[in-house]
Amino acid sequence: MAEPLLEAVDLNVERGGRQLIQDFALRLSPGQLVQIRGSNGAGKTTLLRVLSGLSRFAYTGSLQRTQPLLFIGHQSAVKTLLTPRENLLFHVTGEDFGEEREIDQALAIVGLYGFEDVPVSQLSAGQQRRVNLARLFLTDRMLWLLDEPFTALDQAGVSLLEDRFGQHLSQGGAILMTSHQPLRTLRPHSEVDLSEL
Amino acid sequence: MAEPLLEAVDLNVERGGRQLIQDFALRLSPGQLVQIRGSNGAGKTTLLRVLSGLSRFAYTGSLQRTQPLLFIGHQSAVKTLLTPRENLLFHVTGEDFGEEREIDQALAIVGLYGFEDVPVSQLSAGQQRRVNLARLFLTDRMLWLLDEPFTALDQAGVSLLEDRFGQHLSQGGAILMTSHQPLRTLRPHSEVDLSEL
Amino acid sequence: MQVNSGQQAKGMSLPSLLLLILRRQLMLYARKPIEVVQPLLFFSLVLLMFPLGIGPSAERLAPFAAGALWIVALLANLLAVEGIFRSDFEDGSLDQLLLSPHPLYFLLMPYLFVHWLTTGGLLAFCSPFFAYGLSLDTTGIPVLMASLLLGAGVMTIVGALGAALTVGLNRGGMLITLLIMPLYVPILIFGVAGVNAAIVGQSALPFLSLLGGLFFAALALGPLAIGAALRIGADN
Amino acid sequence: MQVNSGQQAKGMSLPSLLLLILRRQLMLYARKPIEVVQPLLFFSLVLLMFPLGIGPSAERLAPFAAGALWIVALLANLLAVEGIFRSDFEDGSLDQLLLSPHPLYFLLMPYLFVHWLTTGGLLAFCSPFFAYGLSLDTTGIPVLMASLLLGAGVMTIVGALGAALTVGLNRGGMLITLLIMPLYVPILIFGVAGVNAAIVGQSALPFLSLLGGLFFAALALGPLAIGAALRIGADN
Amino acid sequence: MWFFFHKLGSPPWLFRISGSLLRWLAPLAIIALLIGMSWGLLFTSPDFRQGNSYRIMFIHVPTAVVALAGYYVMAIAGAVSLIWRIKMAEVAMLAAAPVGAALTFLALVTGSIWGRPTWGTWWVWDARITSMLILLFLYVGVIALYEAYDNKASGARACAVLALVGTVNIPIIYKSVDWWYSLHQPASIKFFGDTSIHSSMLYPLFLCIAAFYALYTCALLANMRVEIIARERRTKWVKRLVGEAV
Ligand code: HEM
Ligand SMILES: Nc1ncnc2c1ncn2[C@@H]1O[C@H](COP(=O)(O)OP(=O)(O)OP(=O)(O)O)[C@@H](O)[C@H]1O
Ligand SMILES: Nc1ncnc2c1ncn2[C@@H]1O[C@H](COP(=O)(O)OP(=O)(O)OP(=O)(O)O)[C@@H](O)[C@H]1O
Ligand SMILES: [Mg+2]
Ligand SMILES: [Mg+2]
Repeated sequence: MAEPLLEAVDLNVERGGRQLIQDFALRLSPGQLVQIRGSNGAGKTTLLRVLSGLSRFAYTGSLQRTQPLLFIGHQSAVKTLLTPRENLLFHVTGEDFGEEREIDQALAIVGLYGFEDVPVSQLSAGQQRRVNLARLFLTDRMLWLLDEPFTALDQAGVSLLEDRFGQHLSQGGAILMTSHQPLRTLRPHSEVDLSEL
Repeated sequence: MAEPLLEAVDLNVERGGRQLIQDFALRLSPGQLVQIRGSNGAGKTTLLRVLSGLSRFAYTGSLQRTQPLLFIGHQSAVKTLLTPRENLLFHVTGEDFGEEREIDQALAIVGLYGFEDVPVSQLSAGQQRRVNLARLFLTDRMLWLLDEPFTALDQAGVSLLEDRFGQHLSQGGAILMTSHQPLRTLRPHSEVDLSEL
Repeated sequence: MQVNSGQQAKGMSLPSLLLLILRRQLMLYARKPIEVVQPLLFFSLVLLMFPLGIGPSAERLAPFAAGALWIVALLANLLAVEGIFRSDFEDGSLDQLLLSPHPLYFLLMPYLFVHWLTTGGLLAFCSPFFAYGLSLDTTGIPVLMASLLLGAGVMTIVGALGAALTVGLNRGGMLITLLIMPLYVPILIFGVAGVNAAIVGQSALPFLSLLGGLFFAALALGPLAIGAALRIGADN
Repeated sequence: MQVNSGQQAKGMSLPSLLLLILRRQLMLYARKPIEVVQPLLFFSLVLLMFPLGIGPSAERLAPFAAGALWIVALLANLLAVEGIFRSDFEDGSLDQLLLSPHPLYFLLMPYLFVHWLTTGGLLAFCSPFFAYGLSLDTTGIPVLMASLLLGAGVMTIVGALGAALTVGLNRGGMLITLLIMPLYVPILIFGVAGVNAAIVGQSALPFLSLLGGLFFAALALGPLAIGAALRIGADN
Repeated sequence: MWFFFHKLGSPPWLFRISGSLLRWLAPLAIIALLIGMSWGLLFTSPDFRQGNSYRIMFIHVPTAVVALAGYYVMAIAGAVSLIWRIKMAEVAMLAAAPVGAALTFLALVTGSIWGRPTWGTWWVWDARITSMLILLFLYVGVIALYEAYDNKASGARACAVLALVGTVNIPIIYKSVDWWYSLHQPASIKFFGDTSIHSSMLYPLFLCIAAFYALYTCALLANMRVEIIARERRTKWVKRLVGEAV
């Protein structure tokens, strides 16, 4: 079987003096979607930030990533002073989003056609979120870590995203995501419930 | 029938040069729950802000409110520097939340028992949201305008909130809310779909 | 399940609400004990730059003492005032404030007061020490304190208006703010001129009364303008 | 449905990414007219204070001009540096930056450069006018500009470190001042000394080379410390 | 060597050792101080220029000297904690900050008290005074930064970075300030000038300095012990310790 994109062995995470995650192990291979569930405050975001490498000091255990990953967190990482197009043109992640043409295409896919040049501060909550999600249609990263990707999205937006997830998996990508509502069309390869840990 | 808590007649709202809402009429009486639906960018938030009186210049039409209302928007209106208890003690809305005892009770109800004195910046997204929602268990306002109250909440949180809604309606309150996922237990008195307008 | 008694209540009285907001602002300002002394350290640090830049000897420092203290007041004001409504706007608290049934004019007072207190007010109260360190002629100190207190008041209101105009990140507001900022100039000039007058033995009264006039005018009209600006910002 | 070709791509080369971030920072800066004007306004406002303090006569102003200009440059830097990473932290862009596969050391350069350009650079280029206003001996002006450019570079890097250390705690400029001001001291001293040396006809080279040394040392090591501080802040 | 480092890294060991160290160092410090003070204050002749006011030197000078050394203790501890990830070094750094700040403050106060009779003013922008003031700000900066963090682990790391940067800068600051002062040849008073301290004052002064070093060490260790207990409160050995105590 293909070597995993992400591997964690006996991970222990402590936050604010509380042991959130104990002896956690995960092996994420190409084509796999793993969904993390758990009540508010269970530790999903913390876990994702540890696995992504953003949180370097909060954990003990071994962690392996073979390549740069894509992380989308609670904050939309969108600059409200810029327009959607500018936000995708002038990103800081180092992905190659290609030319303006591709970017406009992606914006059209996420339903922002006609809003390319409107300052993001004048977009609705969901639209702001979509600006960020357009990145999923442009990125070349294979490993995705998504924290509540469906927040503020309407029904259409959710299924659009799920379709994209399916395509990404079929292209050999891997997804680790948290969500409070169950997926509609996709079946996760495995589920992790942090409340039980 | 009881005189309405909120009444709007041929409301027209324009935003960023686009006519979002046309000849909109609404009559919200005690005990009624009205749900506003619509795709991202349809104008739900805009409508709520107009009806609440926060947006004074964006609309034409007649609007009547008989008493101060409670509004919860996309932002959680919580100060991350303060603790949950302080957030409810030192609020700016002018509601009477009563003593520290009641506030701690409310925090316990929304599942923040033990977090009363933790700075909100150290709470999870859903927990921060819950701090704000604790207000619903303390307020004396009858008319509630809620914009996506379920965001970032886990399943348990959603049903807790729905129970509270039911109780509020039975006490003669009225609720106007937006939500992307349909309600579970409650049946809205009527639904407004802005996409169709 | 509801904690309070369910029946219609009338909310909170204005005075108690003001007290609440006052405590809130103070707490947000100094969450931890050490943050109470931070402004004092800030003042002394900025003032330290003057001997280092101009020279240690009294006769070099003295003429700048008044100006230096006023510059610190201005700096403290500019550093803090931009954020006076920012976080409340970003986290939605501002909406809640605007929805309160009480008149906005009064609700803004705690905001302004705390900002004034932690910039000019505090500086004025410890200005004698700083004045000593900068070897300002002692005859100037009372005038210095008075002018700082009044001037900081005007600066607070002017700055808050600018902050309110820009809070919704709308361009128009920013441009208007650029028109407002020059209002700082007369304040500083009157303040420093007053102190110098007192030192050379002339009466500082005209300058102080000018500042006083500005202050009360600002206090009477400023909050109205600020409130209007905030409503516009919230609508944007 | 995916717009790009699906196959494994290797992302963007470091130089083009740096260019991208540079344009981004410049654009964000340009979208806020306030930020463009505030340092200059502050500069001129504060320089107004000095003639007030000691009277407009040239021979009295001249000896203090260098010190005055330098103090103001320092304060203007202080005023601006607090926000260098703030918004990126709050909207999550900072996380994205930290996750980029390229070395953080280089990714920080555009941030530092734009800040340097918009504070020190800007002030250096306008300083001749202000110097003239303070009747600084013209022989000092080239040295003034050079020292401001170098000094602003060091101040930018030191200030950015302070901003990075405090990015996680949404706190205003007071704490940052306390952290970085002591480190500004040598810069101020060398800068002023250099200009004064030039005026009295001595060589300013030793001072400029001292500033240059500080600058390159800061440039070599500073970004490492800033990067480390940002990672700590992001983990908070 | 590594073994020793490892030991240093272990809280219980450090706690025990520091305890026994304190047990004899503290009395020693007190005694040395008492001797030095009484010697300096009672058995030395008045200064020909300053009369008796100079006697405050026996507090002022030691505090000033030790405060300076204290910053390096703090900074080096911070560096070690960053480089070798030794938690106890972190503890030492955090414990050193308030002690050093207090000493610096004392030096400033005693100095300005001394200044009143000596030059008839409480404050002068002398080189040493100025750099002492800056040192105080550096100390308070570390304390304030740590206090500002809710997440203490991150706060400690941030302080270590700051302290490290501080070490690099302290010599530069001192040199620059000294030399800024010499540039401006001060008009009025001469300070720390050719007043050669008479040896009869020198010996008690050295004794006082030694005593203050000892006191500093005691305060540092005591502070560290508090921090260690606070950090390790959930561990078995602390619980056992408390059990014994109760
Ligand atoms: C770097 C920190 C300092 C050190 C190492 C230090 C050390 C000393 C020493 C060794 C003396 C005796 C020298 C002599 O009598 O010639 C002295 C005297 C004195 N110090 Fe300090 N001191 C420091 C900071 C201060 C500060 C901060 C002040 C005042 C705020 C101060 C005020 C004085 C005064 C007034 C004297 C007597 C001067 C005289 O005898 O003419 N010193 N100090
Ligand atoms: N400040 C503003 N200025 C101008 N136009 C705006 C502003 N805010 C929103 N709009 C526009 O108004 C429309 C409706 O926005 P609104 O936030 O009401 O949508 P929404 O129904 O709440 O969407 P969502 O489900 O994403 O919250 C959007 O198309 C948006 O572009
Ligand atoms: N910066 C922090 N410092 C200390 N403790 C924190 C911090 N952030 C979160 N925590 C604690 O860690 C726990 C998990 O937080 P986390 O954000 O991972 O929860 P979550 O599973 O993402 O919840 P949600 O579904 O609400 O997003 C919470 O109990 C919170 O109190
Ligand atoms: Mg989360
Ligand atoms: Mg909305």
